[in-house]
Amino acid sequence: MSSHTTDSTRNTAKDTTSDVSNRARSHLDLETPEKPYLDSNELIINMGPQHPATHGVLRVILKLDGEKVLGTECVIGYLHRGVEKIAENRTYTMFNPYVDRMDYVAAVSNGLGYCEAVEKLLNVEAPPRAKYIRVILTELNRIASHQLWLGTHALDIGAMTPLFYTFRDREEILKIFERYCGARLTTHAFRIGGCQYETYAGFEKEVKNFLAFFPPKIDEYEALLTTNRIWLERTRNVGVISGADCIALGVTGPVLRASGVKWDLRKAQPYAAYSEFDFEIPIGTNGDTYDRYMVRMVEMRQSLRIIEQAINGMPEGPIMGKVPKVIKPPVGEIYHSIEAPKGELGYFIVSDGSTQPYRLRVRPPSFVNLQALDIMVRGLLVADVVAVIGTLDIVLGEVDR
Amino acid sequence: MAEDVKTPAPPPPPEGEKKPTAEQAIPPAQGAAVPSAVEKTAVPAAPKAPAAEKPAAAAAPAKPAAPAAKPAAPAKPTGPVPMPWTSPLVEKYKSQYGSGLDAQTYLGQNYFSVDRSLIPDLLRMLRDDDQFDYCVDITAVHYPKREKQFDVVWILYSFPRNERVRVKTQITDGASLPSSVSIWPTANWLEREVYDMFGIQFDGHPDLKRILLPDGWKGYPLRKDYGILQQDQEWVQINLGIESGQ
Amino acid sequence: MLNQFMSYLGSNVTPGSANNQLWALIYVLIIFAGVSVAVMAMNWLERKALAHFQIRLGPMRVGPHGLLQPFADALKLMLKEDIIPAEADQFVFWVAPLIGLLASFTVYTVIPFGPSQAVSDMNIGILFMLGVSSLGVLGIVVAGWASNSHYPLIGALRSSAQMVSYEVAMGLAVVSAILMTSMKTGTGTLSMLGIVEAQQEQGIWFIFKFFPLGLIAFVIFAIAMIAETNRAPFDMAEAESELTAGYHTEYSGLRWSLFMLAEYAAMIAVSSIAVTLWLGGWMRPFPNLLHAPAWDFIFSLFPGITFGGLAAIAFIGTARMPAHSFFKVQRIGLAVFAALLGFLALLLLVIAVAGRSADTSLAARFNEGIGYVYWFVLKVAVFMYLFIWYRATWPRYRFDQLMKIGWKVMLPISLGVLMVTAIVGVLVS
Amino acid sequence: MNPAINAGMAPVATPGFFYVLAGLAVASGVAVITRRNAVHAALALIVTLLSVAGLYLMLYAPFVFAVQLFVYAGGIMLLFLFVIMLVNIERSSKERRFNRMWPVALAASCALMVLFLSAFVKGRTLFPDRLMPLPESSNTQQIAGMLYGEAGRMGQYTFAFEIASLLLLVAILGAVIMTKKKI
Repeated sequence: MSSHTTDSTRNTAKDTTSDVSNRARSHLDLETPEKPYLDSNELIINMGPQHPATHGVLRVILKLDGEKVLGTECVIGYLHRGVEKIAENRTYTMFNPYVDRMDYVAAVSNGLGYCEAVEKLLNVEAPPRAKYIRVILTELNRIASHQLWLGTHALDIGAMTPLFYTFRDREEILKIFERYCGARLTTHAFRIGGCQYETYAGFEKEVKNFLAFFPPKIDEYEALLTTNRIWLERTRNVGVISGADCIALGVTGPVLRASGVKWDLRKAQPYAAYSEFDFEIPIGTNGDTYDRYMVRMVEMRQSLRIIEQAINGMPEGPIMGKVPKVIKPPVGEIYHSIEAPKGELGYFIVSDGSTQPYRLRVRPPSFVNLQALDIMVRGLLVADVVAVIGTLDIVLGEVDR
Repeated sequence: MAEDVKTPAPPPPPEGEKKPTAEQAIPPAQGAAVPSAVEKTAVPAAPKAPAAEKPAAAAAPAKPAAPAAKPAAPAKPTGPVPMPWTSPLVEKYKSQYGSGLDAQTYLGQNYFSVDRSLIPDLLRMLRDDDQFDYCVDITAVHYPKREKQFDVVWILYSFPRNERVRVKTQITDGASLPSSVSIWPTANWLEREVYDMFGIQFDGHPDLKRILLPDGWKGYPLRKDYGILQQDQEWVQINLGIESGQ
Repeated sequence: MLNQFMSYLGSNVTPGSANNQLWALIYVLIIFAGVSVAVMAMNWLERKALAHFQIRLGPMRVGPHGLLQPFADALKLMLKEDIIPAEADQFVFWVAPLIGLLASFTVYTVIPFGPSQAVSDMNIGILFMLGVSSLGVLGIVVAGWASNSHYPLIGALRSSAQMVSYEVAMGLAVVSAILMTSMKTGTGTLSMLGIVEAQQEQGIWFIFKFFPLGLIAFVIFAIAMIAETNRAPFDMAEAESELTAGYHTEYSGLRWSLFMLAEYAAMIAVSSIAVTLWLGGWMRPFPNLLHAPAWDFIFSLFPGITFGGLAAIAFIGTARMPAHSFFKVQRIGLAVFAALLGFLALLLLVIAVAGRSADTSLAARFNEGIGYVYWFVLKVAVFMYLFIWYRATWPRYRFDQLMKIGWKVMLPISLGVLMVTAIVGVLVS
Repeated sequence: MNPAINAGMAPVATPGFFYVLAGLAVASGVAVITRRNAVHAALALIVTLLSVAGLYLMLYAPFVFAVQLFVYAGGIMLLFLFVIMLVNIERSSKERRFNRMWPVALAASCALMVLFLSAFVKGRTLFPDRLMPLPESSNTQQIAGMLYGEAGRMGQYTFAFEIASLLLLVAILGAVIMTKKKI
């Protein structure tokens, strides 16, 4: 952690240390550690914003009693680009690429969420073939996002090798994206009303190759970590959060499922073609870092099942719905959300009948999940803060928007 | 990128509970909930007769290439309109709050438009009695021309009933709202962001300060009167030591 | 002067005990050079092996297959600016790496590469080694303090607490090994040569003696030695994710490389203690089972075969190198290296063949000497590979878990092993 | 046992080595007192202990040399440095209090000096020809014999040794109880 004595860009001096502790103590009536009788000098440490373990520019102010964390406060906004303000000055189609830049790790699912939201506003339905293509690419993107999470998370806890394994396999997925829509990361794969491009010649073959190529690779990751004594020791009972706290704090996605709440938007409120596929939702039992790890590993396998069913049952037909060239949705407002790899990604669009959204609000899962960091980390050690930030799988592009 | 400040001038819809007339077919003129058609021309509040004829000149004056005076959109069927939403839940709340509450549904998404005074207890009731235990999002929309400028929206979801509902209220500029942090702890950062972007005060919030912008920043970016290129020059000069970020 | 030089040549006693300072000095220089070369080789091997664990190539650009990488690193570190933080304590900041280096190199005076291939044979050999390695902790603590900044201090305190607590477990494991030396002769010995000779007399490596006990003590020592040198799963000090780089954050340039040299030297020293105590030092495997002269000859061929294998690998590497002109220099470099290895292999084979008969001809004595050193270095190399392997696979322990294992797991087990070994020893004799 | 000794070659304790080590010990001893900086004082103390260990070696007591190295320099001095670092003593405040005490300290040291000199002069017979007889067997076996006794016979100091270890155990337990906030 690099300590910033001269606080250049962010909080001015008024953010004194004394009020950090009581403000950090969140209003949940959780059992907060009682004041030790001899008040050893509490340490205020800055973790970030340039720090190897905060995935992006996140600054966490840690209040430590020796090694134990008493409270944390997240300072965010370093990557704030004002996406919602830009949305009000772009037409619906022009804004589509911006959506990829928020959670740049799972760009495809951002695009899916946005396109479906606008289609709902236009009261238009994407053709079935487009839906299937969308499901395949989104699930591939979910696997890629989980792989990147696993690599960096394991690296934070000290295991260097999984990073290279996961990135080698992620490369296969990115090749498919590149051949389909020309970009690897910020793909802009979908359009409002369906898909822009028909699947390229070898698409089916390559996806099927990937389906065969990947399962043994997941076993490799699991062989390295799942039964690894030290991995267990570092993740078991670390950053525990109960299901009720998750719901109260609005935490969604694998973190919520690891705390035992069986809720996945793909099943609860199916969108695209998810209702036509059968797949399980993995849930954990005691909501610690190890359960979150296991939930994501099983999710990767379930995504493979979905892709398999989708690629086999791919219908023929048009890939673009009846959407006017200039998109002018009727006046009104809708909220549409999808299950992004990190949690519930929602779009609240208010339309005033013109070609530009009057107001576009993005509900980012990483932003809300990060809020739970404080109660997950209290009482743990500094080394665990790094592990918990890793298991929350936050992407600062989405947190700051 | 042309300076593209759009200053829509939504007509100030009449306040109050004018019951939506059954035959009302055109974009709603009543119900503060939905911003009535934002046309450039000051559309009289009274329901406009022909629905099809929608003046196409809604786009911002500076819209370059698109033919500004495109003939009105071809007679497309009337867009979806908010219908009154009737369900046992709504009956219960109507009986409870009657006057200050108005329930509608638009494209299958139900929402309450409530008066500002009902806010803390209605939400608490929704959470406790009707199991809306997950506050998905809190956000606001700015209508500079309206007397009550801000629309504050709560998007709620109930796990047991797998149902979503939105609660909206209107407040004037500078007015404050009771904070719903005590109901859903997730509201802490969401309200901080609304304050950061719109300047709406939430009393009772444990730690209301800016979350995304630097603390000393003046101005609330997501307000309509805040230009896309505008910046807090003074803050930039002091802290970054450069003339301006542009 | 000359006769003093020549007189020692015949004797089969370590120069120290033969009280021949001149030869002792020569041995010290040989060992110093040998360890530095070993550290360089270890640096290259670590980067290459780690890379191949992680399905990447490792350094390939500097010399053929990165063989010149260690020299490049050394040169870079020498030329780098040597920053001393502003309020740092000048003298202490300068002394700290020297203490660390001193501690990890004085250990080598006692390590027996062969019956007469050791600088000196102190009769408190093992105790001296443990004592000096505990001095190494001082270097780290003082380095952390002298850098006068927040995180090196925490890093230094952490690593010294870790080293102190694992020294205890290490000491007890060593004691149970020394206990085994006293089985036949009634009185054990602390001297390193004595320990290996005891293993020779008892005809069994201590790792296999009283079957589970020797092994348990060995495993305890193997784990404690990793923690002692701040390596692999116990590298709390330079845990990048929390404390940036631990006690040597503020160091840079040559001063930093001294720390690295000290760390690698300590690794080699600690694993040579393990080899001496449990794996029968310089003894070749199965000395008493297969002691027919034919077997001796076969085993004496091993050094030649190993270097021959390395030369073969290098030659294959040359052949497989693409024909592109860019690779011309690298191809020549690798070919020369392969030729060097080949020549060495040939030389060793010739000595092995020439020195076959057990007479006192020069070749025979050379052959014997080479055999001792070869087997010792081979065993140490196996440990080195384990260090790298651990670093590639294991995540890092948290600091409190580390201390918990040190005090609550390792200490009781090593005490238990010590007692049971004593009891079994008394029962047996 | 140890071939070197039986070979009867010249003892290591040449005057040169002795004066170097003794001088080093005295010099670093003085440095311990005079240095302002606590860590410098600790380092000087370590040098003193190491030079004393060297002296033991010259007296053919390798076991004591190793224990001095192991326990003193490696263990106790480390804890000294721990304490100095964890409790960062403000140099300035420490200085003033002790300055007033220096006359008392000087008087005490002079008295001690006089005592040593008189003992040395009177006890001339205690140091016959200043040449110590070489011990027969290597030092470690002798100590083991004294502490644990040979083959069944109780050694001279076995009982005392056990009592000392018991005392140490009590001390450790006391330390643990005092420092732990809650057991």
